[in-house]
Amino acid sequence: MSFPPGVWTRERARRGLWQLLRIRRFEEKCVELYQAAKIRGFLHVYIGEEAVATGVIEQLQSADAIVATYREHGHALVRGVSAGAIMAEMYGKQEGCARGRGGSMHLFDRATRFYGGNAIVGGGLPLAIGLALADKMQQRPGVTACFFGEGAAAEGEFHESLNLAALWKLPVLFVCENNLYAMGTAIRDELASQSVAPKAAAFGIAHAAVDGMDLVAVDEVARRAVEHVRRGEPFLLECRTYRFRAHSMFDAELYRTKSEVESWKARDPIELFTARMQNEGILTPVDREEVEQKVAAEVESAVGFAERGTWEALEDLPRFVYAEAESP
Amino acid sequence: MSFPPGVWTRERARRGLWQLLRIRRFEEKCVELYQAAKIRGFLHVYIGEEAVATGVIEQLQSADAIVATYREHGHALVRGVSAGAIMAEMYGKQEGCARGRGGSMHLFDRATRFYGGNAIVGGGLPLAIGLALADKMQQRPGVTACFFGEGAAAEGEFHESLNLAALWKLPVLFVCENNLYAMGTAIRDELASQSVAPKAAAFGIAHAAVDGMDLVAVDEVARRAVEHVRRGEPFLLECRTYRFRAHSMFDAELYRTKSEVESWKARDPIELFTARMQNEGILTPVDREEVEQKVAAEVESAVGFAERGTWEALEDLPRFVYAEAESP
Amino acid sequence: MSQVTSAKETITYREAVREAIREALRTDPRAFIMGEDVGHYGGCFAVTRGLLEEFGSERVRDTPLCESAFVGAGIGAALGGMRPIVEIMTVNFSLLALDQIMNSAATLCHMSGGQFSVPLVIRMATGGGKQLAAQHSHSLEGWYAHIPGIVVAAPGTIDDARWMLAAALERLDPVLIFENQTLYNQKGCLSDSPQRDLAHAAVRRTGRNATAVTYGASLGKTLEAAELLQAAGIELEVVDLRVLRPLDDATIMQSVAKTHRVLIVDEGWRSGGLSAEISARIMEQAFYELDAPVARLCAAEVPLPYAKHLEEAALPQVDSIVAAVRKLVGADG
Amino acid sequence: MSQVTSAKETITYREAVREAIREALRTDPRAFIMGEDVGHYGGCFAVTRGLLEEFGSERVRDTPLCESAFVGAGIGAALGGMRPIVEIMTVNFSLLALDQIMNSAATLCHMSGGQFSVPLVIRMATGGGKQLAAQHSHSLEGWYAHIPGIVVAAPGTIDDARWMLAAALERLDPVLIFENQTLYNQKGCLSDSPQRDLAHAAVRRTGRNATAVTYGASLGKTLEAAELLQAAGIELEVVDLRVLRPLDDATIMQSVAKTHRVLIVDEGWRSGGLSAEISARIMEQAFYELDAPVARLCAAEVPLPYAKHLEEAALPQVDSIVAAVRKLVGADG
Ligand SMILES: Cc1ncc(C[n+]2csc(CCOP(=O)(O)OP(=O)(O)O)c2C)c(N)n1
Ligand SMILES: Cc1ncc(C[n+]2csc(CCOP(=O)(O)OP(=O)(O)O)c2C)c(N)n1
Ligand SMILES: [Mg+2]
Ligand SMILES: [Mg+2]
Repeated sequence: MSFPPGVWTRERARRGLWQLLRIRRFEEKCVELYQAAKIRGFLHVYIGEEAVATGVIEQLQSADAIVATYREHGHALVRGVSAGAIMAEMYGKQEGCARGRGGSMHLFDRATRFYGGNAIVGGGLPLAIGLALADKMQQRPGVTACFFGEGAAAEGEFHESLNLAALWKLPVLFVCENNLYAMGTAIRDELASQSVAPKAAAFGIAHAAVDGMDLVAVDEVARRAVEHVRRGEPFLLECRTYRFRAHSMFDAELYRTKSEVESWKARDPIELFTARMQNEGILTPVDREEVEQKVAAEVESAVGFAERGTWEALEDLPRFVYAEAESP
Repeated sequence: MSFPPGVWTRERARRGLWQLLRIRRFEEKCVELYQAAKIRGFLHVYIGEEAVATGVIEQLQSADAIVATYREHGHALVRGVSAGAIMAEMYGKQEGCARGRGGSMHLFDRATRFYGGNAIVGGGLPLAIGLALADKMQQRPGVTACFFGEGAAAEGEFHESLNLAALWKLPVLFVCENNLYAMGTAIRDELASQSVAPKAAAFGIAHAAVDGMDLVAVDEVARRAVEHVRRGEPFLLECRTYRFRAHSMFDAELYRTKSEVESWKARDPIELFTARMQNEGILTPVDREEVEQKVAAEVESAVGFAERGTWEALEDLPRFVYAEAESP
Repeated sequence: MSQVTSAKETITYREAVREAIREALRTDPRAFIMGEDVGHYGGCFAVTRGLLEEFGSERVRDTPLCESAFVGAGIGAALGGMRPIVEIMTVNFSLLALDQIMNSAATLCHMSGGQFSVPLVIRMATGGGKQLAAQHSHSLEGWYAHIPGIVVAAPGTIDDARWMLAAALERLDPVLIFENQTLYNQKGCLSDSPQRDLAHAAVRRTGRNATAVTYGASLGKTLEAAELLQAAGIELEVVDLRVLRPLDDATIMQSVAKTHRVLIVDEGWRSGGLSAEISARIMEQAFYELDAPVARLCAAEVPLPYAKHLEEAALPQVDSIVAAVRKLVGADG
Repeated sequence: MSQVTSAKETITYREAVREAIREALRTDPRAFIMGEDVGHYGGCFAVTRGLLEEFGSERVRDTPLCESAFVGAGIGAALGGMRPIVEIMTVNFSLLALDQIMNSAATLCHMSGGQFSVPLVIRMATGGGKQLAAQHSHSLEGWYAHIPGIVVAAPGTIDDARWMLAAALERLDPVLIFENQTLYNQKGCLSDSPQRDLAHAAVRRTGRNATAVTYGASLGKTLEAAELLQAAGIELEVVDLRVLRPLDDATIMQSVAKTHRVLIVDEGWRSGGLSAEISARIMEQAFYELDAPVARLCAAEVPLPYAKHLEEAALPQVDSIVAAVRKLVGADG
């Protein structure tokens, strides 16, 4: 990937590194807290895939919308959902970004148009179609970014949603996080054709595939993709990536070898980006150190916030089954 | 379409014409009987599309299986389900090929491996996958032919089924009857890309599109397609065709012009085939006359059979909700 | 397209629904309707005929066949500030969209801790009686009423066909409206006092000897049966549920307290159907009022067959309702 | 992979299910299992671990994510002479396949006039209690029991986990087996008398004062509650439904005739759930036996929340069962 001049100022590079590290350190803490039984339920971490959410979401504007999966802590963080509210959610506290009702798989945030946190694989795709349709019908310039795994590309809703997006010319950015596995099923057992982006061609949808471990590459391609979508047409961006950790906390990882995992870890997106920026003289080791400290403080404060959180009263259990008030 | 020498003997041509006419005359009678309230429910006729079922099903062997839609009288007839049993079914008689429980949309016949008669658009595709899987796992050489409309190609099950067929190398012949409309929705409003066959490419499935009004062409391409499937790989055959009549008996046909319909009628598959065979000197006007008479007799006898049929006893209503005996 | 607004003209149930949709499209710029063949075809039951011409293809939006995606798109559009009316041709096809309905529409408000709501209306045809066989005839509205987070409505009268949609669109929750296919041609007059109510059952006929609780297509049959029973000196009170979730217990129990005998008439299958819930609630709330066990008359537990005589036998009919009531009140000896 | 066949060893519910699947694969060449991650991953709840190695990838078949297609493929394979066991990870995802289940699997035999049958088993995990929130926790087995044409089983004991599958595979009808996720780690011994029964409820504990009707994960809780009640002098009879469709009315009514008081404990939602059907049947068949209205203890009507305290409050628990029984027998005042 060529290095477009002027894009990566020191400020921007620090910010990119900061986002990558926020996800990494936040989730490392989550795993720790899971082991300490502070977090329960299913926990799916994004470690290894941080460059995707970072590279894509940083291109969005505040009026844009995001639909994500159950592996969405990273997306929520980059989008600007407060780390404290996310952590409190995983604690099941009332101060959580879904008042403790959602947990790790169901983060929501109205303020940043973060529409979940969907734990039905493929289930978010039609929602993104509808959000984009609403923007279009109301002549709002918004882009809806919809994240999903390559496993979701086998579901019928993927096909149905791409068809609608193309037919109706909807401003949806489909972001396929192709990490080569759906739980323990390798892509060769999931999909007849091993790359996802060309599937868009069957609908006449513009598409690209990019090295999802390389923030510089994702950043560049995602920028062009978002521009395309903002002009009013869908785009499918496939990011080739890898999850370094188990699928969830209940995964013996019988389906892949340690050496395969290690070979991918050699392309850790954080180290790749740091090295690149330092080689180009844009960042220094001190930058990395400072960003790490800032991130550590944020994570610590998030944990503190969650710890101090309160439990929703039991009598409020039936609340929110139906809407309580007129939404704006 | 070139005319392969030796394929169309007089005998074969008479048979082809016979099948086309059986469908046409049988369904013309159905429409009449619907107007006379002998047949009720939904009735979808295949008039105009006869060359598709004829051209494809004539390539199959008795051990092969068929999955069809609610527009399946033609498929059942060509397959060899008795016209009397089909007509009796539409009368709701006990002697019907589904004992009166199915009606026009749900013809079934165990003897000819005719698995319906499915009225959920796209719903038959997964069944075909399973039938083919059963053949394959039991090392039987069968081909499963699955018919569906271009409208069904928008459903997620189309995508899911193609993926499974390709991944598992299943002997399924997908036959898309592209008649340009799904009820009143024109193909441009249904599908982002207006041809269906290339969608198979996204799964690495072999495919072809053919003029579905031309029996000679369908016959030729279907033969090759069936050979391909019999070697153990799926194939998608798109037949471009047109329904001359309304979608069902409740269709005001607001969505297309009379002149469009007329222009397609100029390519009536029966007249095309008759003219071609007569031009080539394979058939004579007398052949046509004789075949017409034979067909008229069969239709008349089918109606007689249905008329003489009996009503299932009311106390047998709950039968067949659960299986009554061990199936072979 | 005739303009049907006067209360005194006779209109069909179909026209009443169409007027309701037209009113929504006229008065709320956020409202639009989408579904298979709602546009160029005019609606598979001709409900939406003429609306495409009046409102254009953006707001009367034909969709491809993809129930899951277009219902999900309705949810997304609702989240995005629109007021979608999604039409699913018949309830059997809605099963293709059930994941979106139960796992998304019904949960999003709760899962998000109240941040998001889904003001979506889904209309669909339901019910048997037209010889459409086992993939087009079921009555699953009572089954849908099991799902927390949605509202389920079943307009059984021309008035409700005309006014329930507006009430549904006023809510911020997903509302499913089930229109029984046998009612579309039913004719009647609109009453002078439109009831935009999505909370109450209605007593459609008063009587002393027994209560029939019903809704939808069985309402008419039950009222006919009441007429016949009247001639035999049996006064049947008829409660039209109207809304299947949440149920209006108070109206039901009031009637129980009056008649002490109850028959539930439901075109859904018996086991685990809505009829069971009503019986159970009466058990819980009015046990000591009962002079006889609550009885149920439901669809036979079969996938509905095509043949007319079999289908008729599978569904509650006027004569079977009469017989059930007679048995309930001990009129047969 | 340990071989667990002796009746006297302690095994888990998970191992019992695995043994059942293994037995099927060993003894019937037509049997195979397919579903997401049943092979290389070892099953999302580790039920199928080791089977891929033993039987190979044809018969322990990993599927892509496509619930509708692979369930439909199971139906087709059953039509084609195989005996497929299809695993759906959890019941919420089964909604994606509901069209195939209701419109095809459940109807094909009837629609074809008895020519075809669908000897298909679909297993899935169900239930809450693991903080998996609103898209992974519901108990829809009772809801499924509404559908004619299918059989619904809910093994609540190690024995049933071990033997019900074989009984299911002997049938020619689609059988849905619901395994409550909280049971997989439960340990116990297999009894000496395997019961391959798919027709009867079982009285798991006898008692005189009241009957609790339950199944699945609530069975254990109810038995615990019975123990506590015993200490307070209240004898609770516990009926385990085992099979939710068709229901074994006789066993239920026998118990009602003995105790005259009934509590139904069901982790499904209350309105329109299986609990309602049981209450309604008791109303119909044993009304005059009742000393008190049948009571129900069900899940709260909310999409299940993540937070532990909220989820616990949403489900029946030992203490709430105790309280409900005490109220039922009038022990509190
Ligand atoms: C409809 C549905 N089926 C199955 C599951 C269980 N499940 C959760 S994640 C997952 C794998 C999804 O793989 P992919 O889409 O590639 O996303 P990744 O986890 O790799 O990010 C599965 C099978 C689910 N949540 N939803
Ligand atoms: C899942 C589903 N949705 C909708 C329908 C109603 N419907 C019946 S036929 C039809 C059009 C199907 O078009 P196509 O697949 O092109 O087949 P054609 O009728 O043109 O042969 C529709 C919408 C249905 N039967 N099933
Ligand atoms: Mg993946
Ligand atoms: Mg078509």
